[in-house]
Amino acid sequence: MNLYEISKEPINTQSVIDKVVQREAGAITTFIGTVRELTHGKKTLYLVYEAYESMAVKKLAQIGAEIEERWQGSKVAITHRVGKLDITDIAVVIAVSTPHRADSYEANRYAIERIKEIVPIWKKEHWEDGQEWIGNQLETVSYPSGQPEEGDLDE
Amino acid sequence: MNLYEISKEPINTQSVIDKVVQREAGAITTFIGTVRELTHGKKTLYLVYEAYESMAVKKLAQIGAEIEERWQGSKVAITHRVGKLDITDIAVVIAVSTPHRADSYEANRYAIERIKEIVPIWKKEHWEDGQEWIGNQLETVSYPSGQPEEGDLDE
Amino acid sequence: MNKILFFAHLRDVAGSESIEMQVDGKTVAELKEEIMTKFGFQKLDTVMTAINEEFTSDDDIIQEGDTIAFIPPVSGG
Amino acid sequence: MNKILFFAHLRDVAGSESIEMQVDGKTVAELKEEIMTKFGFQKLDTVMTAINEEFTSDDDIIQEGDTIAFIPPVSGG
Repeated sequence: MNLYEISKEPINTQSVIDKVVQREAGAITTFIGTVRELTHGKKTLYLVYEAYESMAVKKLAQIGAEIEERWQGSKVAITHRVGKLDITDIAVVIAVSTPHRADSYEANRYAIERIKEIVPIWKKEHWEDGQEWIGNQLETVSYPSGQPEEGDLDE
Repeated sequence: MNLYEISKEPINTQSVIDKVVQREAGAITTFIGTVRELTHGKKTLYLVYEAYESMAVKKLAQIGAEIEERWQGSKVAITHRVGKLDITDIAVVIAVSTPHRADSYEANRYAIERIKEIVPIWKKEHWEDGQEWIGNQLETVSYPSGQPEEGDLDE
Repeated sequence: MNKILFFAHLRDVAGSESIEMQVDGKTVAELKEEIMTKFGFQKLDTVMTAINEEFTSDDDIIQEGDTIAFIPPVSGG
Repeated sequence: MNKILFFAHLRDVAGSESIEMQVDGKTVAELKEEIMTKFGFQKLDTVMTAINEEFTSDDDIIQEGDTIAFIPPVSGG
């Protein structure tokens, strides 16, 4: 069973949840990232996600390891989709189980923020009047050290 | 489709999630409360949940309305199980969709805290050496006004 | 007539899920007092009450036909 | 020999997913410079690099056989 996956097929949320079930856990949180129709009032037709797959899987595993170290007794599974996604399709599912519920929310939130920092996956937005890789042209993010640092959050 | 349910049968997580899918949402969080084997080092054999069903459904709906007022564009569905539950069985599933992810985590967390305040559901723990309704004997919580107040959280 | 509902440990002590009593005109506090005596509940300080599925306060007056529920501290979730 | 990978808009501009080049002994910064000239990338300030699937810094030296990836700001999730 692979806890960290990049998937070309639609993600089955339940199968991600099943990976983190444990007798010691009282709480499982999931985050399901879906394709939203409107961003800043602009209508998205569909998205395409691309990944540096082998590295992305490693980085997802690193995030899981960070969580399991920081939140004791936690268990993590993450699957990220690649390819063409329509509105309401699932881009990512993060499941985290912990003994107590507060940890479960915090750890899950940490995972999505870290994905947006260090996992080599890109999305291309397709609108009626064009298309663009997100995260490049705006160039609001810069990495002078050549790599992301603690606190480089894409909010 | 009932967004707020008390269920005598095992909860299908996916069916709760399906109720909150919306084109305007970019994030869906779920909280799945499961029966944990150990609480304060004591081994639970199983739990029994009992509800004042008609009122519990109303109070779940109230929580949903509170969330939809406070977090714009959110949609909520909650199912709580009653009856006998074994270790790792699901007691409650809360699904919340929102346009943006931060709201989705916060609103979901709010829901579980409110459930623990105002929804008439009780659990009876069964151990090897006895059984007890939780929330009564300890009497650490008291409601002088006859009803829960803002901030009466069962952490 | 009024219906009075018990849950969780109160149900165990009362030995019944519900009883019928004529209590209209009484306050919730008065009913609590009466119920404590009748069933030997030790303490109802931590117990909430609902009239017709809505939380109520001790000085609310019970009407004919109301259903009153005694609600111990909840432990769902 | 070394393999160099491009992603997202860099792939579009380069017109290729990957190229083979002999760049061992060079620093990542030197490779960046060379690649910018070769492919006409306007700016690589915001682009991270990875050697063998691990983030690296501009002054790291490339070894024979290393795979180097140019990684634009990510936008997964």
